[in-house]
Amino acid sequence: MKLVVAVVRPDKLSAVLEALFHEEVRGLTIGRVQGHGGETERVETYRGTTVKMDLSEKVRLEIGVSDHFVAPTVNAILASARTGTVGDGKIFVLPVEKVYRIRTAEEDQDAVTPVERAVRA
Amino acid sequence: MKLVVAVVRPDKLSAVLEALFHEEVRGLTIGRVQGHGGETERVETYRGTTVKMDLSEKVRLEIGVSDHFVAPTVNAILASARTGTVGDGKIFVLPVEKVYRIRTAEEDQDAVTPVERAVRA
Amino acid sequence: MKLVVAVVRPDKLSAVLEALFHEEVRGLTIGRVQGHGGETERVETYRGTTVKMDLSEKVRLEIGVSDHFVAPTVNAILASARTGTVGDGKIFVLPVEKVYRIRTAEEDQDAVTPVERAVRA
Amino acid sequence: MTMSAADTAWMLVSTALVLLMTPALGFFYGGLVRAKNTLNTIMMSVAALGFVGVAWAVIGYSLAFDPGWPLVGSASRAFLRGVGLEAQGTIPHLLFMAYQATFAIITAALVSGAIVERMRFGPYLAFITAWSVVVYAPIAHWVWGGGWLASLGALDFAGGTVVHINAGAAALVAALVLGPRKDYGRQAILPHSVPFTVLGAGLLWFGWFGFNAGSALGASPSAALAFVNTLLAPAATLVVWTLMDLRRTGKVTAVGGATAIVVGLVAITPAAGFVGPMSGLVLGALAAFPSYYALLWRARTRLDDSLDVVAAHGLGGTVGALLTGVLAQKAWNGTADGALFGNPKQLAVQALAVVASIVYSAALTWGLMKAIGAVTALRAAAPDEGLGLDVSQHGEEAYARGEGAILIPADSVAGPVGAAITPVLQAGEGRP
Amino acid sequence: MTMSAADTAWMLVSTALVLLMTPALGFFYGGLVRAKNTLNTIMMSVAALGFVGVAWAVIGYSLAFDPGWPLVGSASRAFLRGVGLEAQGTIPHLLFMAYQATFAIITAALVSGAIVERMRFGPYLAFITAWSVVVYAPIAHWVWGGGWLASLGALDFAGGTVVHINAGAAALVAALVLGPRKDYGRQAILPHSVPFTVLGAGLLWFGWFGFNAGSALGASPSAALAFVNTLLAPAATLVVWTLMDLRRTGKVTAVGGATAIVVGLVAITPAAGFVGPMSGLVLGALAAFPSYYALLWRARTRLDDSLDVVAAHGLGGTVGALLTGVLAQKAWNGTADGALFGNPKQLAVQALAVVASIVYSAALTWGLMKAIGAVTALRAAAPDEGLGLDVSQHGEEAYARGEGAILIPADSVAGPVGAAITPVLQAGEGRP
Amino acid sequence: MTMSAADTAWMLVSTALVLLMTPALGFFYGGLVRAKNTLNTIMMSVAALGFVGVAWAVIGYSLAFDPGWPLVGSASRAFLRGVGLEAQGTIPHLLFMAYQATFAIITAALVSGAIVERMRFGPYLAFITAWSVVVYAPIAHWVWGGGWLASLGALDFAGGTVVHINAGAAALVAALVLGPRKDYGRQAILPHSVPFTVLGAGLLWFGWFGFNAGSALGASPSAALAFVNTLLAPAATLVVWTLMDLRRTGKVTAVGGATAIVVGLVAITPAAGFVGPMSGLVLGALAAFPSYYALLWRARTRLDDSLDVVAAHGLGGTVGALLTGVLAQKAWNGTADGALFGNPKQLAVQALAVVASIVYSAALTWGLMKAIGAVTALRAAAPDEGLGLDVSQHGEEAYARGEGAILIPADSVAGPVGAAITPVLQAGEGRP
Ligand SMILES: Nc1ncnc2c1ncn2[C@@H]1O[C@H](COP(=O)(O)OP(=O)(O)O)[C@@H](O)[C@H]1O
Ligand SMILES: Nc1ncnc2c1ncn2[C@@H]1O[C@H](COP(=O)(O)OP(=O)(O)O)[C@@H](O)[C@H]1O
Ligand SMILES: Nc1ncnc2c1ncn2[C@@H]1O[C@H](COP(=O)(O)OP(=O)(O)O)[C@@H](O)[C@H]1O
Repeated sequence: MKLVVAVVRPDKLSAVLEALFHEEVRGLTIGRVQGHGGETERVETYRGTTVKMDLSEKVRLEIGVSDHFVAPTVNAILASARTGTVGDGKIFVLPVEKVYRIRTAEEDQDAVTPVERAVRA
Repeated sequence: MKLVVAVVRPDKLSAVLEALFHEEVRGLTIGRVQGHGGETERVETYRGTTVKMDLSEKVRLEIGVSDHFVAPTVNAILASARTGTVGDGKIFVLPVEKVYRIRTAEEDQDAVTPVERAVRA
Repeated sequence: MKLVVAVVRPDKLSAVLEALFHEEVRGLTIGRVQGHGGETERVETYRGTTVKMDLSEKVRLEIGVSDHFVAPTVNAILASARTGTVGDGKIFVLPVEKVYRIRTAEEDQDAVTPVERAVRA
Repeated sequence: MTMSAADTAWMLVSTALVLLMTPALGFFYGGLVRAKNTLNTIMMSVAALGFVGVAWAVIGYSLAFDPGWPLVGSASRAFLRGVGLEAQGTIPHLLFMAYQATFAIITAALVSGAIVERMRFGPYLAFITAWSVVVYAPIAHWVWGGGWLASLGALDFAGGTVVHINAGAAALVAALVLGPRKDYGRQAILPHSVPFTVLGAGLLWFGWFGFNAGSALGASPSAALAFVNTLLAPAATLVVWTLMDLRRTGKVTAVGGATAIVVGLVAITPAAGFVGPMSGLVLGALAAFPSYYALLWRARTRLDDSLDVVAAHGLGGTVGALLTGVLAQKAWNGTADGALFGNPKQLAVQALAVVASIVYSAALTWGLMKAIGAVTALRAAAPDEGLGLDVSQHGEEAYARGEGAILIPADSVAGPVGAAITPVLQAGEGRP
Repeated sequence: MTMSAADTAWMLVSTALVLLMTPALGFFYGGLVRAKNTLNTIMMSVAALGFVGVAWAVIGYSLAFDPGWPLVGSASRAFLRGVGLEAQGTIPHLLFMAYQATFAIITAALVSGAIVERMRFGPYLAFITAWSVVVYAPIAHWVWGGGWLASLGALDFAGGTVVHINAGAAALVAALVLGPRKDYGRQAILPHSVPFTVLGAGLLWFGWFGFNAGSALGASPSAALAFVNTLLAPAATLVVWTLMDLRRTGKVTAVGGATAIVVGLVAITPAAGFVGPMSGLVLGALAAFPSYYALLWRARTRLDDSLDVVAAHGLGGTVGALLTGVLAQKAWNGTADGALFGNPKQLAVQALAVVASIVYSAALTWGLMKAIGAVTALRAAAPDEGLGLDVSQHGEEAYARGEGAILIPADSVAGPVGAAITPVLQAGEGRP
Repeated sequence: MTMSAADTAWMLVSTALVLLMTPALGFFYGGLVRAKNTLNTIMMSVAALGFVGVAWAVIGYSLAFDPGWPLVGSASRAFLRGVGLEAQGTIPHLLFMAYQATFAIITAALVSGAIVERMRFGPYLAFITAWSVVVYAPIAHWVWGGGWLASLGALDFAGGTVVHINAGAAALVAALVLGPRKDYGRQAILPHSVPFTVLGAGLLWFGWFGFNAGSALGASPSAALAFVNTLLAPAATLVVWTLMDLRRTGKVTAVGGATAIVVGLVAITPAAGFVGPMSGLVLGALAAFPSYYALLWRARTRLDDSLDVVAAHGLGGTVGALLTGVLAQKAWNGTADGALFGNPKQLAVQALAVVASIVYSAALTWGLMKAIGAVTALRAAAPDEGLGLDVSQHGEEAYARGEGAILIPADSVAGPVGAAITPVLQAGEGRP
């Protein structure tokens, strides 16, 4: 099991989600973050106060996947999140020791296999 | 040392926190995230624009624990966050190489041991 | 490759960023989180409802670094985020298996090396 | 009487001011709920502007203000038959009708505070529309339309009984019939935007000058008196409330301040044109106490009158109505003295008006809720309540961010018009 | 005529009310865009208060209200020459000028709804300033300044053609010339703060009483009639819209409710003082249908009239202008009957006024946009559009949090004043 | 003079408008601070409605408007003794008192802009209450209550010296005594909600029509003149400010726009009924310059006049007061000419009024702050300041989300009432 953590542009999120769903990635968690990298900084002015904004809005995806799913997941993100200009983001692949599905207490592999439509509430 | 990362329903957060505090878990960090899993999607309409909302509000917990604390922590979450309907969330256990407490620069084990009430500011 | 995850006080963020930039850490991602530790809780009252607020605002930094960069990164955070009173936060160092730069699909070491100013859009 | 342009000017303004109070109430209430129920709560007020407004023109006004019988008017002015530009008092009759419409609207909207975060929107619309006709209009008739309370000499300058006690009683019953929110008492339910609540309170105060001083129905000294009391009474309530907060917890809450303003305004409403300014100040100060403690007490019960309509409006209105019977002064109002000025009978009449309004309002509200509940479910299903009524009842979020929102492509534009216009539109797409 | 203090009082209030509509519109619009374009959208309205306001005093008023010729006034009242405190009708001439100024301001601001989230701010300022002079002022002259439409007997009580149809036509053209937002139709673009939109709608309704009832230019029964219609028509639109929402999706949207209010207000605008209250109610109800379906249809096209100025104002105004020609009733207005009351010619005149306004407004707006576009880019660069116009055009964020914001230290205070005062300031720094 | 219903109508409205300015100011200020201090900042304005309102009725009005002596009124009208419904000018005396009350309230609230994000709330309440009595009331007496500046012929139509210069001087001193925020100059402190600031500016402009045109105390041509100037001057300031922004940074800030509106309004306040409309336009345009540069300069100093009360109100008011002495025109005001129209002495009188107000206000504010500071700490403790004053002073968050909020169970309802009612409530809990 691995945890794929990706930081992408907010306006690429829809494309990334679509690409992931296409690859049968069915579970993921996202959060709004701000990133600093090679992006040009912005200057803002509020009355007499001038500030440099070093951080840009990004979205962070966290996707728990079985080992053989890592490559398709990473590739889907690489393909769909790229614009080619600085600031496209990064992907980190982290090792995972254990995964649980809270609803069923299933572990590992089973925990990330999508549920059957039939059992849904 | 392990990092337990759990994604749970926002309305279960209070219950989870209580369960964790009961297990003597004293330090944790949470963040608001949005998740995609087997949940039914919502449709929203804004004037002529109709959209499908694929993401549901979740809360992400991040808890650094010593190895022998992993099981109680996971079990506390499993027990308190479950509703039994799709969307209850996942728990990931990640290996950690090093932990520091910023206030004291203590490392590892010491870094996650709760402070004495006496020393507090 | 390692992922350094740090939880710090929001009002220390500027100092931390400065310290990191000083250490030539050029890429990082931050998110707003809420933490529970040894901090004193706050009581709030809304009409007849009185609540205990167990969580304090924190900022979470996530910094992907090459192995030899771990120590300077951690030290920079330790030095700049400390106030000495309870609630300063924690640092976790996680192992990373793989890193990709989305823009170029570069991997690992290369993926976290800052870009040349020249290629920027 | 002949028409007065000056009175007309003031009543045009007053009517607009009272109309503004309903969206203002939407914000006052909307700030106090959780983010996921913001729009539902605001729309509960806004919808009254439509549904109650139309019902008033169709039948409510006639039931309230046609002479009719002591208990209710008649249908003879339904659809505004015979309501034209002729003078009613010193202003056009239609304008008088519109002014009264804004009272019916806000009274219905007030009730919504007791049932937020859980009632289905369709039944709610049915409820307030019917309520404005069968509960509000008759009580308005009793007091202002020449009904039995008017004959008894009950004093209600701008709606202590008709508006606030009435709304409070209905709120109590509606909350009991509907039952508490599923999280109520189990989880902390916090106001998601206190600034909206304060904004609402500010706009309410502003609008309330139309409500109270407009109730003089002209730009008269009586209007000025009502105006001044509407300034001084809530100021006094705010001061007392603040000091009580400071004493109890050491912290002056903004939600409390906004609430104090409303309580002071509610309390002075029946008295506004009947008591002198120093009495108004005292009345406002006194009104703080019962509501302050009622709010604290209510939160410990299982009565989920979610936004405290009973404590603020029901109780505030009652205190105001009774103190009107104590502090009224013929020297100021030319009409009647209160108990303090030698006329204890007035207090008894006031008490009767309070009781009658409560009983009638509570009974009919109960009947209405039960009747609608017999036809369709009043409450949102539990998962819908959990998800929030904004999404489940309105298909919207108050503060959408668009992340993860996937556009559902509409079928391509059908028909000859669509076909004809599409190329034009696409041609225009290029940069200038 | 002689001056009337009562009429002056009402017109002072009305002017203030209409002025408030422009920031209100800023919030109505601002809530509908994404957070990153909030300030830009609000400032598009607010800037009109400055630029159009000044242009109106300098030349617009003269072009619109000086007798001049049938097509346009003259420059003889430029810089308000000869506009003083003498009576114009029953109010001071200057006050009349100010009242009309607020109309020019909001009409220009209305157009902005079609071009949000992509137009550069500098060219926008140039556009609305020029537009108010070359488009708005002449059309106002035609209808209200003694121009050719006035001579033909076209009825426009408060600006159905002059304000709403005019703004709608200009919006259509401006959106076509500018082209759609780059994400339009590709990504979901959701309102970031529906409460702001509802707040805007509430304040717009409030202000609209000044707009419509103020157009009687005095505290007269005609003002009362216009007022009542301004209450009843949008109430009816809101009811019908709500029921259509319920029928179509089962969900009553708040954005829809806010839109319905505006559509009802727009539609009653030309008719307000000309039709009876029941006609007003019917007019409001009917006006819901075309706009409701036009909104649905528009979103499927490539026409990025982003905030639906055409559907709400263009179409709503057209429906109102035509129905004025149907429902006008001499018995109520003392001026003219509509088709339903035996005068079909009125409908033809109304149609002519509609068409003329559309053609003139569309043509000149096209010319203006092209002219400005020839000098400088109208649109923000694509990356700026992506970043959001708040940061790129205004150098600000609507909701800044300050995280990661690094203060740029200004050069130390130069010069003798700075040197002299700095020690004083530093001395004061200690705790009290 | 006899009572006039039309004047009464206008003054009722004006008083309501000025009252609205205080919550509006709360939003203007509240948007400019960090989220964690939102409620504290808003409540600083709202509290003035209570505390200063009551103090005004109790003693302030008497000190300001009782004839008394040249330097101050007397206590003979304390507790509104003898202030009734008799005519004062052409309106009821009580209404005049209420109108003036709203001025006292907002002036005190204005000062708060200099001391936000750090002052304890209790001492703040004491400060503004006392300040309104010992600083505001006497200066109001000098200029409007028949005091020494009135005798000298100082012109201040609606409060350039009494309100704005006075508030600016007090703000300067209060900021110096209190010292800067601990983060000031070290960290970026950004406005958390610019839309609230713009909303505040919009509502302020709206209310300011009551402030300036109401100061004519009747629906007269003089009110119309003041009204028109209140429209044109800020429009001109906004245009000039926008162009300066464009020239300096290429970006037109919304915070700047909102500030420009306030500066223009402040500057025209003393002049509103004394200068012609074109002079008003010029005055507004000129007023942009000093305040624009003062804002830039102030931010580089250690003077933490956090929301720039000095630059906007102090300086804007000074410019307005002096230009009144230049541009006043007897042909428009029937009272006095300014320097430009042959009466240079007027400018000298204006300068004297400015200096006297500054000196008196600064001195007494210093004394008051020091006196309160001697009794209790003026500033919040450093950790409280870090946590934010909303939580530390008010025990609330502006935008609570409820995550991690744990309900503190109140003791079960005590006493027979609780015991009796609880079963009923629980019975009602079932679904309908
Ligand atoms: N070392 C890192 N650790 C964590 N996040 C990073 C790191 N480097 C970049 N990021 C994230 O990726 C985003 C884009 O990075 P950047 O280096 O500017 O772009 P690119 O990868 O195109 O060169 C940043 O805004 C930040 O959120
Ligand atoms: N593979 C995954 N990686 C990361 N987060 C996941 C993953 N699968 C599910 N989640 C998170 O868990 C939530 C619930 O998951 P879901 O599969 O719908 O429920 P259940 O576990 O009850 O079957 C999702 O909304 C998402 O936030
Ligand atoms: N075991 C943990 N896992 C994750 N986050 C933690 C943990 N312990 C503390 N934190 C984070 O660090 C913050 C400060 O921790 P705390 O223990 O109060 O301070 P200190 O480290 O100064 O003793 C908390 O608010 C929380 O966000």
